[in-house]
Amino acid sequence: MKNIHLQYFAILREFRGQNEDSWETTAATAGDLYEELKTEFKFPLTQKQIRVAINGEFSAMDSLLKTGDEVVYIPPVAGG
Amino acid sequence: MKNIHLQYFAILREFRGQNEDSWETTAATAGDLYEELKTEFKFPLTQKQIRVAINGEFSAMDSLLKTGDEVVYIPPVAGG
Amino acid sequence: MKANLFQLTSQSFQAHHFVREMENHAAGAYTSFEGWVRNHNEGKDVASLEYEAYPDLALKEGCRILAEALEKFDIIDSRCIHRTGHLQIGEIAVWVGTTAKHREEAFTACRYIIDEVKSRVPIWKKEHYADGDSGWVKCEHCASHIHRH
Amino acid sequence: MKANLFQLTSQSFQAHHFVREMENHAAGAYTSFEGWVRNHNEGKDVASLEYEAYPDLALKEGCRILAEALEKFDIIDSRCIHRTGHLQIGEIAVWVGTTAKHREEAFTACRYIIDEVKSRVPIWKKEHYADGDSGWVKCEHCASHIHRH
Repeated sequence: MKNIHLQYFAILREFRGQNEDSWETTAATAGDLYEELKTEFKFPLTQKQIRVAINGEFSAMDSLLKTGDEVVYIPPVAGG
Repeated sequence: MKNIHLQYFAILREFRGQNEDSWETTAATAGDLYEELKTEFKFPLTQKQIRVAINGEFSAMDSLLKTGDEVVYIPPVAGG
Repeated sequence: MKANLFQLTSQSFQAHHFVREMENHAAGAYTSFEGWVRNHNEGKDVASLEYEAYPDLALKEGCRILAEALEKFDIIDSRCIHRTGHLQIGEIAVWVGTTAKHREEAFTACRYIIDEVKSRVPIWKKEHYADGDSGWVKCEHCASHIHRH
Repeated sequence: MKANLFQLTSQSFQAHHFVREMENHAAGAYTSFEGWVRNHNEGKDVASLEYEAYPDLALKEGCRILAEALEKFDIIDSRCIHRTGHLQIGEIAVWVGTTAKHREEAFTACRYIIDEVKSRVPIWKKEHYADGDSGWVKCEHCASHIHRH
């Protein structure tokens, strides 16, 4: 079991109903964890539609997670 | 003989030493008149380097002149 | 050291305060882009907008884009400010300014920066429509789900 | 009717007063270009600049360029102000502003306008160099003659 700190933004924040989570998981990768959360909170975006940031940097979906990681899933951006 | 009103700008004004002239000429075209002035005032530009405006509009160098025309020879522009 | 050249702000702003900071006697060209909040988008009447940012990564990625522009183009300076929070029609959502010796490079860099900012910086836009509906831009197919919340 | 969209002014100006006049709730993009007086050109130190215009034709030709931009590009508005007289380093020599629904067209139109203004509008620039020399820009080969006057 590892503990992951999650922050949620935009549509994922709305679906989650809060800004952050301290989440206990056995998921190996960022992608695995996303699938777990997607099922739990019915996130409307597939892994292909999003990116992930780990500890403040864009990262690959198959990055391995470790306890204490800060993870943010990034819906399609639309600045400007 | 026709009387042409001339205005001078930029380098041609400097060579002429004044802003305008009321000029008596037998020149048939704008180009002919330019050659006359070029010889008189030692203008450093050839006809190919300039444009001409007659009565406030760009015109062809072979435009025929008539008494009362307002003529401006236009050195290479450099706005902005 | 370039960390403050890309900024997020929750306050309404005018660009000319920032332009003054870019004054440089070697600069012959200044080019700017401003994104203004429009009253419509894709056929819908927009009443207001909300921008939400992931601040840490938005600032990092924004600064990276400005650094790329400095490296790719012969410019003197470039800056970008992006709004967050609730914006009314007509407000400035984003400003990009570039200075260069010559206009060609200033234009190209300015265009590069706004294109990259829009596609890479983690900022999201929610449109509030005149009919009371709302939706996250670039997330149209999720719209049917949003209404449950 | 569009006659005041291209202006000549002998007074120092800041662009933001003119930008405010372009406010339009259908506009999502504002792009601007400003030409600033640089302290050097082609290897020479410039102390100041003089712009001389043939006002009647400059206004006509400037307005024609803005009208062409409105016809060629999907923009909402475009304006241009050009200085005349003696300018110091850092002053704005020319400002072009365009608004459009989308940025692509705003950028393209802004670039079109400044390129055309520089090549077609009867305005001339004399550079005064730090060494006391001076010369009309785009008239380099006449330079040897200028000094006699």
